[in-house]
Amino acid sequence: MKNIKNTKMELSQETMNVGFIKKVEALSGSSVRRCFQCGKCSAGCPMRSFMDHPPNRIVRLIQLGQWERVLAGRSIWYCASCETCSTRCPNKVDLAAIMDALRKLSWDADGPSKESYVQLANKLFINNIKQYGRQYEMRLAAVFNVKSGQFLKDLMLGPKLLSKGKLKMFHSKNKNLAEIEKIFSRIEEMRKKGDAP
Amino acid sequence: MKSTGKPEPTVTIDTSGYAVATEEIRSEAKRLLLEKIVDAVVGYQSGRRKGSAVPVIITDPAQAEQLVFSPACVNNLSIYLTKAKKEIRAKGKLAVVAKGCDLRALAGLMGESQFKREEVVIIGVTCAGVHSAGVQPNEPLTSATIAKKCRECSVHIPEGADLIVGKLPLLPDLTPTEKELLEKLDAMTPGERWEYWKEQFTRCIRCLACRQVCPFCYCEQCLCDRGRPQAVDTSPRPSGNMGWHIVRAMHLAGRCSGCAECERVCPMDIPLNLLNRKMAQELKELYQYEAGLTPQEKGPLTSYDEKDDQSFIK
Amino acid sequence: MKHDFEPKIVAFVCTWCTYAGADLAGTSRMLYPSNVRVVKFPCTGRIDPVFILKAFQKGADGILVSGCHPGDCHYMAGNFHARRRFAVFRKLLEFIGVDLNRLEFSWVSAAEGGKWVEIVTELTEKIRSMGPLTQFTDLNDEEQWSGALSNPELKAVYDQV
Amino acid sequence: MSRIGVFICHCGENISRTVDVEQVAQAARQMVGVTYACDYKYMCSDPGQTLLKKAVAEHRLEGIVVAACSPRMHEKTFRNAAQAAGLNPFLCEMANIREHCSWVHDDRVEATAKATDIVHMLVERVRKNKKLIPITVPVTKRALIIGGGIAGIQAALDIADCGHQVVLVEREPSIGGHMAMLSETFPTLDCSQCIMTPRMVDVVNHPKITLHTYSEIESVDGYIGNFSITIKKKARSVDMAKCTGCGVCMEKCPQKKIPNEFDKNLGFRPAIYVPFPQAVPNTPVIDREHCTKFINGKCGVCQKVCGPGAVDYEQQDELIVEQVGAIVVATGFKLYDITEKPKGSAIKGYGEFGHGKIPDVIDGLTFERLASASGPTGGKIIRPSDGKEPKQVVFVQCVGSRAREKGISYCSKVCCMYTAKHTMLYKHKVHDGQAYVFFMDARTPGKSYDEFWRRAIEEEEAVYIRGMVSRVYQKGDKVVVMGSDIAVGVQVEIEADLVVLATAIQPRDGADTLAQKLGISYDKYNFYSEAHAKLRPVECATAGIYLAGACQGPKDIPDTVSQASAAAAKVMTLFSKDQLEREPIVARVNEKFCVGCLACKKVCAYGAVEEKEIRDRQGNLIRVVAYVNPGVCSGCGTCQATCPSKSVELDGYTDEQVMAMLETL
Amino acid sequence: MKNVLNYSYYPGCSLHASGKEYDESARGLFKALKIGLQEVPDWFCCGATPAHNVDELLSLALCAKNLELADAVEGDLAVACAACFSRLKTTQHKLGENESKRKQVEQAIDAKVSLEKPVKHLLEILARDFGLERLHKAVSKPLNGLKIAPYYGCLLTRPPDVPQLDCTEAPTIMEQVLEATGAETVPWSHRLECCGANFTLSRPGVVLKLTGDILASAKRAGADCLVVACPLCHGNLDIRQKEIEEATGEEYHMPVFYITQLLALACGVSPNKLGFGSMIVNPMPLLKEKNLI
Repeated sequence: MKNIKNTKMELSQETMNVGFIKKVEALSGSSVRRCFQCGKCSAGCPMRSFMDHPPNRIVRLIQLGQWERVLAGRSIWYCASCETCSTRCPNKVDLAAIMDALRKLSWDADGPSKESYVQLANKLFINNIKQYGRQYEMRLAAVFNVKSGQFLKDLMLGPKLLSKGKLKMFHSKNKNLAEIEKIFSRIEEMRKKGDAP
Repeated sequence: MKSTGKPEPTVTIDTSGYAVATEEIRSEAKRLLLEKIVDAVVGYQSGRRKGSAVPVIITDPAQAEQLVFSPACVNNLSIYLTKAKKEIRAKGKLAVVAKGCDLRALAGLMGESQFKREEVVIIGVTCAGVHSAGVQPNEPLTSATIAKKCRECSVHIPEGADLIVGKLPLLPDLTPTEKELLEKLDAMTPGERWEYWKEQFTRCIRCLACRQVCPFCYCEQCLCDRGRPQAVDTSPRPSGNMGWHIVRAMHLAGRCSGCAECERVCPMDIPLNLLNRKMAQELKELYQYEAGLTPQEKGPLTSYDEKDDQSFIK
Repeated sequence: MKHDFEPKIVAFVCTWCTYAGADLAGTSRMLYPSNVRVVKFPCTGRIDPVFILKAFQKGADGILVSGCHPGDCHYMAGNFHARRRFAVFRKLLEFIGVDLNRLEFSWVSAAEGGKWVEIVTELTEKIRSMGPLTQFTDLNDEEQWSGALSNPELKAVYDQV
Repeated sequence: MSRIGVFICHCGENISRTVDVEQVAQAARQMVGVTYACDYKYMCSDPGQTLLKKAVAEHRLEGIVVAACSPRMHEKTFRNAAQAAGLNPFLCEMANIREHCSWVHDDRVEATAKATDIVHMLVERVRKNKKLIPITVPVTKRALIIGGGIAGIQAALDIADCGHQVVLVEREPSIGGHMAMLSETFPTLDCSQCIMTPRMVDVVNHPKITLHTYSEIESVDGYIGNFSITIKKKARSVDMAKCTGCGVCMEKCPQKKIPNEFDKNLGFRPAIYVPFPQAVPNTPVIDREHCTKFINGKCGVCQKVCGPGAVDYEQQDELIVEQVGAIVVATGFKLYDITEKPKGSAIKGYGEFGHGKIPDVIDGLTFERLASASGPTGGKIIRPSDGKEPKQVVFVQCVGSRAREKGISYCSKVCCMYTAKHTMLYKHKVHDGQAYVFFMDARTPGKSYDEFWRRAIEEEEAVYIRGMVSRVYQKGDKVVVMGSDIAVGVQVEIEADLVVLATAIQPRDGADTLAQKLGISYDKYNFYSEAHAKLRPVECATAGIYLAGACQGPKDIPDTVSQASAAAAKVMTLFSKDQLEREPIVARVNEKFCVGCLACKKVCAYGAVEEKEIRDRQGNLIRVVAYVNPGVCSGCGTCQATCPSKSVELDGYTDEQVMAMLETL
Repeated sequence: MKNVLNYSYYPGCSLHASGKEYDESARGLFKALKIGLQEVPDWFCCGATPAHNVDELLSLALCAKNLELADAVEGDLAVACAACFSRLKTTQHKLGENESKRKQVEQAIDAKVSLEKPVKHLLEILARDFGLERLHKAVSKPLNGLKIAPYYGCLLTRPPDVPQLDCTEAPTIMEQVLEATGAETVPWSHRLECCGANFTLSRPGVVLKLTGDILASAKRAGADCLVVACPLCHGNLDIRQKEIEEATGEEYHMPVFYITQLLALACGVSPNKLGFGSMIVNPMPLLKEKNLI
């Protein structure tokens, strides 16, 4: 992906993707146009220093329909969903929800994001639910390390936690796991039919 | 006086242009009177003593031949144009002979509504200098006989006159004695300066010749003559003298054109022009103002700028 | 009296700002030395340098001139004119040989009771430490020139003039 | 004056706690001129005042010093009491021994000594006090309004409705000003002409209003209550009395291709014309500069077709004189012109916006005419170059404004709002168009203003881009706008069909000349200066002259109308009395001694000093002296301090009074 | 004696693993206070942050499913984990106000969405339903002398109209509950800052920075220990404390308690049953110093 962060924006009705704006607004249930760029979201964001675009700029880029710039950045993957921005926004722009929407859009597009660790973790987490019904941290961590190629990550933490009884080596599936599987499949079905975003 | 203490070698100043000036003044005065452009001409004529010159007002074209210009033409004739000299103004439209320094006074007086430019024809004279006070009128003009003000003159050519007569010779470099004295005084402590001025003013006999000769002291009634209330003690005693000279200097600040007539006429040789020069220097420094260089609507003390220095105000 | 020397201080003030500021110091019960005598004017623009001269001659040891801050003049520009007038006058006094520490200028607004107290207190203390001003009052007693110059250098200057 | 009474107040204990009031009274009795002195617990109380009045009568007092609180507190009280006792109130003075003494000192001996000194100073002062009589000035109850825009119209109608005569002078052939040019107004989007034209008709129909259009102020004499105004009525070439406004002349005029200034040159008008159809008065003028008859004498069609015979080629400019008591200046504004650098101005100009040479770069007022239903396009938004409907319109705010080096340092105040309005009007008319706005801040302080601006963005989908435009240039039939979005931090480029510049608001040309005629002050931009930014915002420092509208500073319509009504209220206050009464603390010239140097005139901020000619019995001019108009003088005394001979004196603060006080030191 | 109050109980995944001491102490405390807790059978993972991060519909469906399961058990739904609490409340909130989303969810879970059952965090039950006064009376071993920094984190209070547990920006519910036991709470700056939450897996560096700031703030305020009500916060502050110390060079040794651990201790539950041994930062020295064990 070309780094488009600093390139010139050529604005026109063609280059401003209004559909993208509408999609974000529908998914998040929050207005984007209401934002007047006061910067309060960025001021309080605990993750600001890890982001390339500060949260307010994310909204600004959506306002201008610049979907590529938004999704190309790593900011959306560094949002911790702490809700500080949404809580304090003077215009009730629900930026946390907008971030969810953006991640969903990126996920669907098999995102141009560079932040694959976060995406990987999320995928594994959801897979766990699908496979077992509940979360098993040991498995999550182990698979994550294998998949992300960080075999030695948190190497010292595991045995300690195990000894404290905090990680279970073995786990069982929910008895009613089938119901979860159905939920997954129904959602998939709905999406295929276009009934759900 | 020279700061080094070494006496200045005497230099003679070329005054050949003065004769040219005299001729040109005569013919111009004659023309102005003949053509009835003016009703009277204020100029100089020879005095009784050889080489001396005194002011004269002529109304007849025939009198034009009396007019002269020489190093003895020390008087500042602008004084005849102030409203205080009603009898002269009453003669009608005037022409006046003016050296550069006199022209500065004329410009100041115009700014103070004493006359309008169109009411007066100014015959400007290029001037290499005039005699110092006390010099015999027929003596040649030299570095020894020249007036102090002329040593530091910056207006040899009276720019802005209706006609400029005479011819400026090559001028020798002369020591700016007043400037050097000012520097010396400025370097003293306030106490020392007070002693200096106290001794000077104490000599004052309050003859008020300085006031009489000053083109800007044209008030109908001087503040310092007033009895109710008495601003300044009118008797010639040290206290009143000090008051008079302070008030005089303050009233001339921003107006005085530096003709130094006050100092010339002082029978007690009080260096009055030092005060005037000092004030002019301060006004130039504070407000970039120099009196009389061009006629100005407002003087430095009748105008202001919002950004004026106020570092002295708490 | 608490001190050996209590200076006489005259304050020429405008009625709209400094006089009101001094009133505020009063209503706020701030304390300051009692040496100052206030002469009220409508505006600093009305204050004539002659008054300062007169006050010195009448025995004032220190003088304060105070009015509205620039831009706050009740009469729009009176203080601007005063500012120039006194900028020049103090230069003249300095040249004549008056110690300018004895002549103070300030802007004190109607809201600056504290500043008034500060300025009056500081000026009083300063003048107190300087001692009485006798230059002008001594002249009152002098009748004529003694003919002698105390300082040889002064004499040299004098002779040359 | 030698019979002075001194009354020392205890103020409860406020004074007597620190000041030995009896001792002060005792000392006062020894003072020269003091006939009577006493102390009392509350001088300001009824018994206190009674005591004062009785003492005046009993001791035949000729002057009073009340030593009590600050004169700012009770001077009026005691002067009233003195008056009631038969004394001239100005012979009563207060010695402030509370705020300036008892409250600020704690040493009783020192405080008592100081209080005695203060009383002594005031006794000496009162000895020199003179009786002063309040000044009265007759008032002509007739107002002049300069400028027939919404400000002038509002002020005129308010004053006239109050029953006073009004003279309204307008420079253009019709009243209406800028508001008549506008399409719709923020924040309600009501049609400007719909609300303006009825007001214009009200003016022309009002029995109390005399309307002079196509007229200018020639000269102004006099002072508050008594102005004499010379008005130049420019030759209209049409007799207003005969003209019926039928319009045949305009139809028949063969010269029809004159750019119409009212339509910002987007349309054309004939040489005989009214600026716009709803003009008031509806009488045409002949533009002599473009009229063939006046150029080479070879036409005269209008005169031939005019039924009533109203066309008069011989008409001359006419000078008329009106007497008025008050003036409202409402000369309005002009828009900053980017076409060229104004001569002698520090403005560096906007070459980067094409200096007005790109046809599709227009100013806000031109856009108003395009959007106006009665405008040259009938309200259709088109671009001037080819008449096509623009699909991308870029608005640029702060052109000239807030640019201290390139333009003008102030904010023009209305551009944010009208640009928001423009984006909405555009969206309403061009549904598939997109408006972009480059801006630095949105300044929307006003009722329903911010909401309006947000609506433009949130509902009308205008794209606001925070950041300024660096340059615009023509590229084919597009205008490329190079800007920046500082929130994103990248450059923005838009290929626009039309660019609208929100150019700064400036005072009208000639505002300075008019100010000089009126004797009012103006700032470095030529906006007229109010007497006090907060407390006297509609008054000029020159008494009797008031300000309304954008001539005082950029203003929107609601503010303009408010200020116009406020100015009208000030005029009506002045007209509420037959005589204007003023405190007699004013300067007076001693004509005997005045030599007419006019330094006093130079320093007077109020223009109260005039030149006065003194003539002998034959009428010969003897000399010119200064004269202080007591109706105008505000009593600051700067003139007296400036006068070298003290030939001008401020009553109530004479040198004699001040010197007397200093003598007590 | 009959229980005064009865609740259905949704512990959430963590309480069965890394946060097991939270579960143990909560059960112990409720038992001591005679409040009934009946675990919802066969509950599923709520989806936590990862689910809503990338698939809101899935997230909502999972929670709706859990709410449906909870309906089978009597009593308001008690939730211990702040994340589960937040997800369940968010689901109720969103589905309550957004008709189309509700329909999608109903289609996904093939059942009607039930939004009636109140979802309550344990804190809410203790402070409101049970009451501070009763809690105070139930204290047998006051926590006098213990200076606590109560840490709310993100999800207990945010966003404003969802959890409605307490004031969003200045909550006091933890302080109130803790002070009922005689403990002292310190005012401190980072009560509501984010700990980095689920980045603990993918980007632990982020977590170290954020939790480092939190620990520093608590230390500055003079706290002896932190108290949390969320297993994720606990994990980041307790489990990673050693790493934080290594990364920042600051020594903290600050035990991080679940709020139920301390409340149970105060209410006389045996320390052995409160999982103090499972904590990575050993709390024993502190508890001994304060004479609490």
